[in-house]
Amino acid sequence: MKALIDAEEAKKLLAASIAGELPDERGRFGPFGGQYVPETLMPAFQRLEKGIAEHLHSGAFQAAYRSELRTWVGRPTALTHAPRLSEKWGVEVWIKREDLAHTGAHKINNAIGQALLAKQLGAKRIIAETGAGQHGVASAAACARVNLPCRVYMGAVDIERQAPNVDRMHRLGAEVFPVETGDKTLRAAIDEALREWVSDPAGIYYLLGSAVGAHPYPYLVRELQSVIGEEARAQMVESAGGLPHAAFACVGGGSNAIGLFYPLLGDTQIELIGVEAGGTGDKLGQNAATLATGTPGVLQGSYSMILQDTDGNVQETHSISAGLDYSGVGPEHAFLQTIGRVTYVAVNDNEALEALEELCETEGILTALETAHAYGYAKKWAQDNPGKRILIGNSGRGDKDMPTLRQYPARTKVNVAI
Amino acid sequence: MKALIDAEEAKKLLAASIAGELPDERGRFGPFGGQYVPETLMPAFQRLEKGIAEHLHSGAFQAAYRSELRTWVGRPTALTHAPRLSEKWGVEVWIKREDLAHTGAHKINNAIGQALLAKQLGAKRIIAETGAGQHGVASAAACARVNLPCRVYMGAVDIERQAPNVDRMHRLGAEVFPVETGDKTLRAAIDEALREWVSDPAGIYYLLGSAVGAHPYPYLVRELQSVIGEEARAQMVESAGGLPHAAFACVGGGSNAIGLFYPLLGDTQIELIGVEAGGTGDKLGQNAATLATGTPGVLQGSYSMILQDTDGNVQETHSISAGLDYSGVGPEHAFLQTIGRVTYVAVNDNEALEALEELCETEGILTALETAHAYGYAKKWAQDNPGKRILIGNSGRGDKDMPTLRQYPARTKVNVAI
Amino acid sequence: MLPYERISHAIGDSTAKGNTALIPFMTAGYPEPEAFIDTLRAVASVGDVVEIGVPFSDPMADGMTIQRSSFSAIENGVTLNWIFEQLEQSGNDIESPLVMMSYLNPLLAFGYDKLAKRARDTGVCAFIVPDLPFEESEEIRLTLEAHGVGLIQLVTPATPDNRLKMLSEVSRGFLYAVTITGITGGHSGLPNDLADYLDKVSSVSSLPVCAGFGIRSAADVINVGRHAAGAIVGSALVEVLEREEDPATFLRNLR
Amino acid sequence: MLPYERISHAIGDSTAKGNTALIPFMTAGYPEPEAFIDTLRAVASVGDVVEIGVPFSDPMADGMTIQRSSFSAIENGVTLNWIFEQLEQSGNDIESPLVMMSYLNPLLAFGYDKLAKRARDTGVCAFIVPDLPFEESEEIRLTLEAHGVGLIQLVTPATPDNRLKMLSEVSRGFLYAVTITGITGGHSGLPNDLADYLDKVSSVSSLPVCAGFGIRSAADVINVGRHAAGAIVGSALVEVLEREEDPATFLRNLR
Ligand SMILES: Cc1ncc(COP(=O)(O)O)c(C=O)c1O
Ligand SMILES: Cc1ncc(COP(=O)(O)O)c(C=O)c1O
Repeated sequence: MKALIDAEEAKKLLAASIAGELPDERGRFGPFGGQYVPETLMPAFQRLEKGIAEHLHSGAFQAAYRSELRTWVGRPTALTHAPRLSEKWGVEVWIKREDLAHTGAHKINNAIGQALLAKQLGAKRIIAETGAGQHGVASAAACARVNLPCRVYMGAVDIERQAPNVDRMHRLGAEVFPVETGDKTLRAAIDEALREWVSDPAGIYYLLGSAVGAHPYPYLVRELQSVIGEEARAQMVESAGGLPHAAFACVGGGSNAIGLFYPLLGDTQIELIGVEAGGTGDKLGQNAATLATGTPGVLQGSYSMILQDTDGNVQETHSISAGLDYSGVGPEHAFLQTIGRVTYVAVNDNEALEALEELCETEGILTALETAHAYGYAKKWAQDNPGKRILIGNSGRGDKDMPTLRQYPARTKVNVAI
Repeated sequence: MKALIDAEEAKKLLAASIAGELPDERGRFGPFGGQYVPETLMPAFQRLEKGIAEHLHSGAFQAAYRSELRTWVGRPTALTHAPRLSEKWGVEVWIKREDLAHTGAHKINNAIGQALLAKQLGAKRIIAETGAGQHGVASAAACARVNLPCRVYMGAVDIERQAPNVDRMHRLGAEVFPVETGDKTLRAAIDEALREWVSDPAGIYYLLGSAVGAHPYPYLVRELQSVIGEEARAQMVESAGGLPHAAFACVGGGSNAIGLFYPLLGDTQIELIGVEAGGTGDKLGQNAATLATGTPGVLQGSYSMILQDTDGNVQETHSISAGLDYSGVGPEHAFLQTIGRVTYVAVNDNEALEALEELCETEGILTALETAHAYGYAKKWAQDNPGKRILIGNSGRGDKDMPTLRQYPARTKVNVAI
Repeated sequence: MLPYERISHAIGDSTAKGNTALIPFMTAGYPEPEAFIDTLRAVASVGDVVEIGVPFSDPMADGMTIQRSSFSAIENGVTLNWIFEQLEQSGNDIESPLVMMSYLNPLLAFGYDKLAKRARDTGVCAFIVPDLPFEESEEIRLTLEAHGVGLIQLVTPATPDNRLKMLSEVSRGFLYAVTITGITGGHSGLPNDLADYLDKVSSVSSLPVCAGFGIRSAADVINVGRHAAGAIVGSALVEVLEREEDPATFLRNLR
Repeated sequence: MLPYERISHAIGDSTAKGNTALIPFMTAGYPEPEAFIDTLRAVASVGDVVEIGVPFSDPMADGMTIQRSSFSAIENGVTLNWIFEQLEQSGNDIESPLVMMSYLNPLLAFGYDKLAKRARDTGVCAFIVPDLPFEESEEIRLTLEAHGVGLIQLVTPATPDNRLKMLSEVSRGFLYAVTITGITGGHSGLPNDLADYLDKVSSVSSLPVCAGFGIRSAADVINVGRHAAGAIVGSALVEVLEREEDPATFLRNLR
């Protein structure tokens, strides 16, 4: 479990990664990943691994999955040129519009894929965890679509701050289970979902919402989210006339980021930048900047970077965005950081809020608070890289954030005398 | 202003309509339409007509408009097959997904088109009215995108029941002006917007949100919304293997319906059905079923069907859906009803609610309360037409309706023992 | 003399005496329906021509004051038919020619032919229809004129010259020169370039030109009177009625 | 004798006497850190082997009771290092072999080598790591075993037969047979097919088999004892500690 990798090793690992050889058969991305799960779940994990090997890349499954993406999710999502933002920032800004996907975020790509898989594997019901509620809504919708009952675990704190999504889950027929233990946010919700799973490993399919957890989830979620980067890459070539110099995505668990980055890994000239939640400050507990400030450890099934104290207890986090408010991160990101292919930085609450507002005002796109972090850093990057072309993964829309945003009155742009 | 038309005349008018000859140069669809506006606005209307003639179908404008539709709005929107709903209803159901358009409804097609036009015409600021808030949000977003200040007039009653959209308008930089006069819903908001326009006809562009009002609005909005039907027609042929036997759309002012129907008018074998808000009952004031139960008259600029008493005073309406809660309707619908090409029916509040829930549970799509009316009638139609293929215009998503829906608890579909 | 000719005559009589013709506007049956005819007599005792407002549910060209009076009158049961009935019952002895101001829809609902006859029979010499531009007016205009009842056209500062000329030719009774671009009931005073505008309108029109919108005081009437034949006083009078003050006194003080 | 062999010996001593070995579980330092060693002594006075729980922030395999005890202990400053310090200060005179139950991350943070040495020196003979399946265990297992400290494997009713066999061979001290598919602290009683399951596990394993999860009463212990060497009592004991009752009395009554 050493995390230090020399340059030679890093080069080899990057090549393996680009060649699609990672994770290895033990579920590892270099030193990161693995499968740290209770013995009770081992048969379920083995079933899942087998199911993935059998179905995920089969013609029939891919046909069904791609058809749902196209006809139900609404893919391909648009690639938007942002002329006014470009002018303000001095770089050429392109936006990959996952906010236009059904239910309002990239989460649906994964949810419908796993729901189809669950059906294939004969699951009787589905459980999911959710932070911002986007994965909960996506799971609820996907379960309705494939006709499986769905229960969503959600921290009590998140239920409060993402109320619109709670209502939507209910409407979509899901049961929302409030989690009152632990930090009452995403991490506690995952713990609780795992506990439920342990009680019926054969009947339940656990529809995990990010590229985290034990193998094969980080792999499965990456495969289902890579459609983002595949589309964006082709669209950039077609519409922008070439690949971007840099691509930005926010990183909570890391699913939208890996979805955008993975298909771009081989274009080694593209700078890839993951943006984490800097919260209110640098200290442990003030942010959710796992890669930027964390240390290696095992949390919820995989060896990755986590925010923990020296005793190995995982620490509570703070972010204005529920979807980034998580003490762990997907192991493939820890890997990509270690080998130096992706840079991870943090943007704080205020910078994210300002970015959200700037995008609203210049391009008429109300982005999610999670996503706003990516803009917050892209803006800084632009200052040092005038004239460059950049791609931003717009992971979701901000409608769900209204209860939070209401606390920060908008500065209206109506500035003519009326 | 006679509304009675004999069969021969109706045939001729339908042919003219299919040939794209309506409205005529006086802004008439047969007897309906026209331009009943205060003298103060006449120059503005003439400028608008001239602007439309010059730009709307010009290569440059169409290129800009189509590009925004594709890259910013996210068109084409998906066509979704609904297997579970199909099975329940006994017909083959296809859904045109305007809910996936940027800002969540078809309204954006019109808003961005008119915003581009306003920019072209040198407007200094934009005003708009809104009922459900969807047009307000769409206008706010479109104005941000083209960099024009925006003020949205919205009835106090609607501000209450569509709160999420009010917040979104604010975020997108628009000013929301609460209208406390009249019925405090959409009709009063239009009156108030017109009053504002009269005060500065040269500087203001009035971005009307439905296919209503004085000529050239019904024409302009139809042209901008026809993309719905054009796409749906091609997608049905490609994906469903043929045109539908019937197409359904909800009708408030009638913009999404005309957008879907207009490109299908010439396929005279397709039954076209517009669904109005039946509210809580048949009596004047209990519904917003203008075409189903109204009489001809002049309201807010055009001669069409309206809900009025025998003295010509326009009556308040009731609908659970703010976007259908309007006493008037676009003149082209009055026309299509009169010549018998489109049938207009009403679906009541409860039926709409049930339809919304059924769609959620079977297909994982949370539709707008407005849209739910179309499903409510399609379901009835299906009973008498087993085995047929139908197309439903899914005009928008239901996120905005959460405050209303919260009053009607969802029957959760989780029905396995857990 | 055709009914609508009575209007220009009455205005002419006033201007011949060196006065500015005064055309008060009152919402019918406001604030109390019972007082309608008494109020009308009081107003007509000063006004050279009286404009009677027919309440409508969507008064889109009116400001708060007239909106309020309109909604209130509707609630109190004031309808076009009721107004005619009241006029009929009054004995038709009011000297000043009457003009009805109504949005189109109540007239449409009433029926143009019946409208023209009842108007002619009750001393209503012309109509002002704020949401009916000339282009849409043919049917009602011809029907009214067949009974000698006129349709008064409005012009505004935004009206282009050729259109101004056209409208002045087709108007009946007088030509209504709206002083501002805006709705009724404005409080921001008359515009600075009012004189030029009214002079231009007057020079084009062979009919007397009466100015309206925003005229609230004797000073306004004097101001307008230098460049137009008459002054129309609407919201200011409705406010007087609302406060249950004496309309005749108010109007006399405007002279 | 290697430390982990002390465990099977202690269990063997008990079963040799016709008893069911009793393995109580207690969260370290709960409810009062000061009372840790005293509680441990009391528990060890009855238990043949004692399982000490290391508190962790994310006890994903545990029910409410152990979660609560774990969060509380963390708040009160209980850490792995503190536990070792307390054991060192106690004089290492507790006879019953100790087992530590910990999620992986605190062990990882502590360092495997240091962990193995401190464990060996404080009478901790083996570890139970609920989120560490055998496949991921090589590094820690080898390091612990180099110091004679064992890693106890768990099997569950869902474990396939070939895997059960594999795990029984690599476990040290005893084989932990989880009675249910579920988390700790269940109240729904032991499953009906428990006997068959435990018989199967026992028949496969050359190590003593101890059953845990959901064992709350003397009847449960008797029930389990017919088909396994020992019974692990966790949540029920933690509840006793929580209520500040005497753990030794509670445990004696289970015999
Ligand atoms: C819109 C949006 N973006 C990003 C995230 C973060 O998740 P991830 O890092 O897995 O993409 C979330 C999580 O809920 C989200 O809703
Ligand atoms: C989703 C949706 N559908 C339909 C309507 C009704 O408008 P129209 O009849 O113009 O399509 C609205 C109006 O706000 C709406 O928001």
